[in-house]
Amino acid sequence: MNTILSIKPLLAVLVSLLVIPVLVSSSDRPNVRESWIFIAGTITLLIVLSMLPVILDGNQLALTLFEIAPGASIAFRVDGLGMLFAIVAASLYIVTSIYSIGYMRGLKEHGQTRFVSFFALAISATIGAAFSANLLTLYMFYEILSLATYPLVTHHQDTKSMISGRRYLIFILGTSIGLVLPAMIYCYHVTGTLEFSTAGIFSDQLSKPAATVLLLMFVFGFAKAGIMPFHSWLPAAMVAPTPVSALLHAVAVVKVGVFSIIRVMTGIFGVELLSTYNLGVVVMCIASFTILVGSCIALSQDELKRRLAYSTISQLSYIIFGVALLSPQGLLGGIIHIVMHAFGKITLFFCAGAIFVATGKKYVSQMSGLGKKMPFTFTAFFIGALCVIGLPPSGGFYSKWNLILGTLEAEQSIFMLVLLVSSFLNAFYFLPIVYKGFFEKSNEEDENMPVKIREANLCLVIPLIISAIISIVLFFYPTVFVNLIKVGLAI
Amino acid sequence: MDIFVICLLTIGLFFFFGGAVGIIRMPGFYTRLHPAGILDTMGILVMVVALAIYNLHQLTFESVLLTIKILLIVFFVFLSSPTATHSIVDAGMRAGLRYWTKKKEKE
Amino acid sequence: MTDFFLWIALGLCILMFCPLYRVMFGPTVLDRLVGVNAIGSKTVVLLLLIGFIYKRIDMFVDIALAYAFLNFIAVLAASRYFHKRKGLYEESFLD
Amino acid sequence: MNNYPALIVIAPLLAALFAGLAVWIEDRLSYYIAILGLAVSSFSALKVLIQVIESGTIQYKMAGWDAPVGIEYRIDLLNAMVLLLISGIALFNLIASYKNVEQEISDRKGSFYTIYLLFVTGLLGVTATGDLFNLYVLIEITSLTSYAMVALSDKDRGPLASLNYIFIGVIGASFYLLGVGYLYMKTGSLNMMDVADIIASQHDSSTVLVGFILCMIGVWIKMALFPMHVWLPNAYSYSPVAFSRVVAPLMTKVMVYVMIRLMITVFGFEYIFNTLHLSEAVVWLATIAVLAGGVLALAQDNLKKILAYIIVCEIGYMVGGAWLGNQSGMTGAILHLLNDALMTFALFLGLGNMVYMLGKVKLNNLQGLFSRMPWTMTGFVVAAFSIVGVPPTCGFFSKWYLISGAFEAGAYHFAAALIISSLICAILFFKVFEICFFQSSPDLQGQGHGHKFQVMAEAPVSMLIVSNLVSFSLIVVGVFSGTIVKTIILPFLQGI
Amino acid sequence: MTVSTRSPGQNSCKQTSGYLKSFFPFLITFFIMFLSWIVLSGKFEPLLLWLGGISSFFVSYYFYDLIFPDFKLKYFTVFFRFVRYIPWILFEILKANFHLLYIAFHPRLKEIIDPQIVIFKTNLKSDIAITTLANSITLTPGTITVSANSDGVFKVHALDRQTAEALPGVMLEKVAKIFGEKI
Amino acid sequence: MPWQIDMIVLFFVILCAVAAITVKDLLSTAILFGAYSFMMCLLWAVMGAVDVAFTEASVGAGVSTVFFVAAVFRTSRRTKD
Amino acid sequence: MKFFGFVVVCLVGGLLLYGTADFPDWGDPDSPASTHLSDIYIEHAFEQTQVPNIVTAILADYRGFDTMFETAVIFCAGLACFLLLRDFKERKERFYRHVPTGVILHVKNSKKALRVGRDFEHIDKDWIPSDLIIKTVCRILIPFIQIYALYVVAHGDFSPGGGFQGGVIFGSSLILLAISYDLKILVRRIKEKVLGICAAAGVLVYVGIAAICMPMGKSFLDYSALEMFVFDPHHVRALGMLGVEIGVGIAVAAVMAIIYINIVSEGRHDEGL
Amino acid sequence: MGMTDIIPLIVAKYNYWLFVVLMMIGLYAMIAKNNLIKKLVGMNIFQTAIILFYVSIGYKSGATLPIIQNVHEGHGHAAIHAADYINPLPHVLMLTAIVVSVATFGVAMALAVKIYQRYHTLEEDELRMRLSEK
Repeated sequence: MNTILSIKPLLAVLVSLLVIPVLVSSSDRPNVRESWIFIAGTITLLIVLSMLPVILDGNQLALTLFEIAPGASIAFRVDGLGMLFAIVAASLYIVTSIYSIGYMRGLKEHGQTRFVSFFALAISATIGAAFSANLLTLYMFYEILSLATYPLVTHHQDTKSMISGRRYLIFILGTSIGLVLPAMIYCYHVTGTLEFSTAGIFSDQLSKPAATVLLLMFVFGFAKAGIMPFHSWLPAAMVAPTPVSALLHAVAVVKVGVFSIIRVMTGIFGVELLSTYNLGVVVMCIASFTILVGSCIALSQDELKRRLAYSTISQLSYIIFGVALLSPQGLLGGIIHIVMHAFGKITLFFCAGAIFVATGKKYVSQMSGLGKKMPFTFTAFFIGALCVIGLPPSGGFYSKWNLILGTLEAEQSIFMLVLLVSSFLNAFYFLPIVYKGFFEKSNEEDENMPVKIREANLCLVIPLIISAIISIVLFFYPTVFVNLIKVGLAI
Repeated sequence: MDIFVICLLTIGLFFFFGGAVGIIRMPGFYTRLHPAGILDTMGILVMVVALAIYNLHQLTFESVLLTIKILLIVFFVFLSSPTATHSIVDAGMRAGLRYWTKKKEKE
Repeated sequence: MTDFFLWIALGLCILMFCPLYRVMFGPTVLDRLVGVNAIGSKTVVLLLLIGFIYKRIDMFVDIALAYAFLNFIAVLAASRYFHKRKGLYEESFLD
Repeated sequence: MNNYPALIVIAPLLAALFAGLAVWIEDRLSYYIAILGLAVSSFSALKVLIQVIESGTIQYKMAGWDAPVGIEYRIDLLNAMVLLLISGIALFNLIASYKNVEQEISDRKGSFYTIYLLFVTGLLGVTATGDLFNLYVLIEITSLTSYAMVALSDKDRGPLASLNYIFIGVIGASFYLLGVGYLYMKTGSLNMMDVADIIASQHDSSTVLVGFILCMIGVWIKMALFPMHVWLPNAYSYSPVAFSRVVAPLMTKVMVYVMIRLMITVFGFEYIFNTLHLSEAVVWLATIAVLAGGVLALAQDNLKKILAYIIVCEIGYMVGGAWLGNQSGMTGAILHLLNDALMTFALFLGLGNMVYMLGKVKLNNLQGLFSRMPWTMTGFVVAAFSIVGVPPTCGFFSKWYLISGAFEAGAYHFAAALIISSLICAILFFKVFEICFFQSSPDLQGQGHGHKFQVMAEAPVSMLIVSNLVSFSLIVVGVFSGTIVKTIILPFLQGI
Repeated sequence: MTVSTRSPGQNSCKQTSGYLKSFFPFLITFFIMFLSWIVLSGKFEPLLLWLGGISSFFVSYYFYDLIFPDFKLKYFTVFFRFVRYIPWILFEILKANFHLLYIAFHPRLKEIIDPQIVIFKTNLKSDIAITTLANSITLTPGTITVSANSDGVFKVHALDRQTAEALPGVMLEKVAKIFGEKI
Repeated sequence: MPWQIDMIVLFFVILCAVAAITVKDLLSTAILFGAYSFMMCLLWAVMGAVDVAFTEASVGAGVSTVFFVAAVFRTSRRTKD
Repeated sequence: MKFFGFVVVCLVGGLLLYGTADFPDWGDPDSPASTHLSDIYIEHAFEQTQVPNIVTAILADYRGFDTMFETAVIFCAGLACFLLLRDFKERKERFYRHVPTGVILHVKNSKKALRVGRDFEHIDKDWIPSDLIIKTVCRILIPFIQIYALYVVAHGDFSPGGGFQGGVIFGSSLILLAISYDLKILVRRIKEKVLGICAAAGVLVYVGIAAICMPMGKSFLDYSALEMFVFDPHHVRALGMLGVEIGVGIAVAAVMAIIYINIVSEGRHDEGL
Repeated sequence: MGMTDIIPLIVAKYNYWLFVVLMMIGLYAMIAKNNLIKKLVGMNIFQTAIILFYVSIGYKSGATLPIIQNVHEGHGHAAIHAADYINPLPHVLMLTAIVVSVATFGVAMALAVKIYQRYHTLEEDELRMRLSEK
């Protein structure tokens, strides 16, 4: 495995950062502004993709920017995992930006320039997190992401969004400063380094209780992953405009949380150490709890976006669950679930947004009969739901399959039950919506529907179709990602 | 010479003593001013003159000048002390401080 | 002779207690002023005496001289106060 | 002869005097004189810093006398850095505050600039000097000027705050002086190095101990460590903004510098940490200071006061860091000294812009500020994040060193306090931001949808440029903090 | 009640017009100042003498009108007569001092004193004469000048009847003679 | 140098200080403060610090008291303690 | 507060007393303080600076840097008083006195000022005729005080005193003028502008003398660099000190007057004690 | 221990003890007094106590003033013995300290006048009352 010095990771981060001034300066010409976003997204994706072959060859790209203290620097390193995550983020960024053009214009939202600027900043931070070479850099981008999404979450600037924003900050900033920061500095204090390495950075300086506490601090500290006691920001943050919810809650924010946990578990602690101390089970218990409880709560939600949010909470824990299995198959399943869930869930969110733009309806109970009027949307919704539930022919099946294999491999068959039960629950809360949309008759159709309901505009529909298609494609061609994971974790 | 100085100093001290006692014993503000203002001035005069004379022990030009300088103090004190006394009395009068008289004491 | 000066100085110091008593216990502000004035005049002499005790009278004359001036200024300022502000017993100051 | 070290201090002093003359001749001239003086000073400071980095400590003998006899300037890496910091901040603030001064103290601008320069002179002198007593005199210059400045704003209760400041400030300075006296008693010298040499053999003397404690108490009072902080919030929040912008970042920081200087150069770590065993108590004190500062800040409703209490909190950081007794802690303290000065400066620059436009900065005056003054708020937000400790800004990195120092020393309570205070700061600033972001300003609410029609009313360009420049420098300093540590702080700490 | 209205500031305005009128007081002040300087200094190094000269010049240039607001040649004679007056007054003071000492140490102090205020009018006109008399009265123990104004009205606080009755007495005559004024 | 004088004067100084802060009238405080300065000046002279004594004489006895009186003139004499 | 004060006082007092336990005896000639630096100064000061008053030598030369800032402190105090109190607003109420008759006019809220001349004078609110005796005596005393003050300034090298003391005495002579006559007389005689300029210029003299040494190739304040300006190179340091003391004197005198005037008139410069 | 033994013991330290007493008087006044001007006086006492302390350090028994005698009789500086003269350094320092204290005092007085102009009182509790009224 070679490490190649390259400036590309930095460029990938900087592109969407540098586009912000341009966006701000062209704030009174929306079309110019949006084309810039599109260009930036494309360039980012191209840069990311250009690194792909090198990575697949088993190399790494690295760039150290600033050394803060010996062993702690701001540095980029692109490996398989980071690449995987970056590809997901960058590609979905383009999709989402198209979608958000349609959404924002469709609803005539205010402050669009601010919105797109912070959006770009969030993406930049996400890619930065993906390419971080060490925990310090990761933490930095994690924090930037938290702060950059705050104005997005509270975009409406009303009391409701203020309260949600408050909750968002308390959970995200509180845990990251209160738990991750001390844990990280403690790691640094013990080992003198924060570089991710597959073997972990601890040799034998850590006793089991200390390791347990540290690991829990990290797992709960990266609250963006929505592990159960620190999940409640996620439903609250649903006040945000849907593109935000889509990107944030399917891709950027939550996945950064999960990604960080994966990084810590695989790069800081190392699989060896975790399995020696048998810490995987601890994490797995937590994750299972979240999976089940999250799904159950999702069942009871009537507002579509909230239901999706709780679904996200439980789905995220799949990933952590997979990683915590500490077996190759489990790791593969967990990490690939990042991709699969990203595409599936973003489709669902897009659909929810499209429905809202087209009909103004937010609640599941109001959605009877909409399927006929918005066939594309509901088809995509169906595909997304399949993907999340984990049924073929969608990508979700691949990851769940691997997870189940992983439980067997790790000889943790009890936890297989968790997966199965939760999949049933998933099906219970998604499929009724599809059923309602397509087969139930709308009861208020005749009376008070002044505007005729039809498909939302193209800017909204195209992205959701694309993402739905991709989630199916991934079922057939997951190889790239699988290879990336294998390269990244050397399994 | 020394004895003369000693005598003068003692006298001066005696004046000061008188002033001090007067300040304590006199009834009323205005009467107090008399010993304070005047006996002290006299004390200064006598003592400073004594010291000036003592300074003439070595009779050089410099010590003569120095003696004059010491006597300058007397000059200034004689100029300023009565003025200060007067100013204090005036202040008392303007401030409306009643002065002590025998009659008042009897009442 | 130095011893004699010392005794005289000590005597003056002790004498200073009387005006100091006036300064401290009043009863009126002007009484205090009188006391300060008296202390000032004693101090001038004391300074000269100390000068002789140190055998460096040329240095102490300056101080004594300055003292004589400045004491005057301070007393004048304080008494000028009453030229402009009436009421010796302004508030509850009788102690 | 290399006269730059003297020039750092003398240039502002000369400028102050010329400005003082200009008051009576042509009032407007004084501003330009002030700019010139500070520019020369900053330039010299830069030059000296480069020299020190290249060739080590510079000694400058005042009046040509050798060290213990005369007064010497001893500029090592720490000094040089702080000097540059002070002169730079003073210069930038001067540039930014032309309009503020014009607005707040229009009828006596010249005198203001004169006092301002004297204040800066004092700070620079305190930093540069190698003599204990000279330090006292210079502290008094800074104090006296700040007393005058604090009382200057007529609108608020400046004079009262100032008088209280005088009382406490005098106690502080006097304690310091007394401590120096105790040391002088045992050493007979006033030069720091000389005193240090002599003290080395007198570690068991109770006089030295009391001298040390007195010096420390004096400096703590002057820097507003928690129980002695009572003067600071009022003093800083009632002073005219052009001045509070420079006094808030610099005054306390310079006192922290003095404390570090005394600890390192005069008494030595050996004495403080191995002979005395006071460090634990002081770290606890610092912990309390950090927490109390944060909690008190939460209770305020005036932005100026909030910032003032945050300073109290930050003081705890530095004191605690310096007293942890290890290299990381000390590095953190020194780095935080630099960072905190910049952060506070950036915050107060933003504040100055707000004051210029709004007049009052009570929290409920700030409604709709994000849309009204976006550029000001950009700078302000960056500075706030730096205080909170968000990574690429410099506040994070010094906190990093402090916390790892705390871990190293086993002072977990201090680390916890640091983290809690970060959280408190986050709450605090987001409280402010929420008001600025969610509420639209009352004078525009009548026009319908509030925020949608809000007009931008931004501060003058000169102020904006400075405030955003400084905020940007927070990030730059942050990412280069490794370099700073490596080239300045570590060599300095290893040199002793 | 009318009071002296002259103030030195106004005088200087008036006097600058007459060059000679301001020059003489200046010159004499200069000499007095320089003499004082020499007495004070006691050193005859050229540098110090130069400094003395400059200082004296400075003081006398700016403040000559304080000592001599209206300069008359008569002052020379006044000066000599004044010098002769000094021993007499000193003796008087000494004499009266013993009286005061007697009072101060008297065991029944309150019985022998009888403070009272005496008001009398003189015909003294010039400030300096009035001041001299007032100060002489004050210096003579037992009596303190409470106020004196430019009309020559004196208000004197006397410690006992004896001293009160002696006022104004010989002193007034002497002072009047010095300054060449009518009694 | 005679410590007796020093001691007596020091004693007076302390008396003056106590009186100055306890007396219930600010003008009296000013005057006592002046007396305090006189004593201090004497004390310096006794200890041979002529320069300090000179400074204290000119500052303490002169301008300081005058400033004090001026300030009292412009404010009030009233004090509760 | 009283109890708190008492506790603090006890604590601090106890601490200080604890520190005194290790002190050398009072007046001990062998204490470190009296031997280390002090010996160097005493033995070499005269030889090096030609100034017999060691205190002055240290004050203005060895530790002249301190003294420079001390002067700056004074300047700062003057400036602070000016800055805090100076009030340029004209008073609305005015009092005039008709000189020949002594009638006092009280003019309320007047825009145009009465012409002050031979007949009318502008007086204070609580005006009293200035006392004849005090006035006369002070009139005579003031020039003497001033020459004495200047003497003190010039003889800082040989006797106690120096710039600061002389300046204070000079300043108090000005104050005496204001007290014995009227504040207006002082303000009229010595304009505020002059005082302000003097205060700054005095310090500037000091700093200037010190700074000139730098271009002459020596370090700051090193008077020996001034050799080419003086006629007596042997005494160059003494002369340098003299120059410096004069600067201090000017500044201090001006500042004292400024502070007094501002305090006593609340910054209006019209009426005072 | 007889009287003769106690006296030197007292003489050796009393100056230092009394300076502490003086200083504490000043400190107490600053903390506990209600009137601002009283506090100022306390402040000044406090500062003077420190000056007393320094001057006491400088004192050297059996020595004379730090002004060299007989300078004009040739350059007799070979005869200068350090033990003959009082330590001049504390005096220098204290000159500066006095100047600083008078400067502070002046400014404080100006402030007091300013406060009185606005609130018409100098009592701290009354001031606090006035402030809370607003």
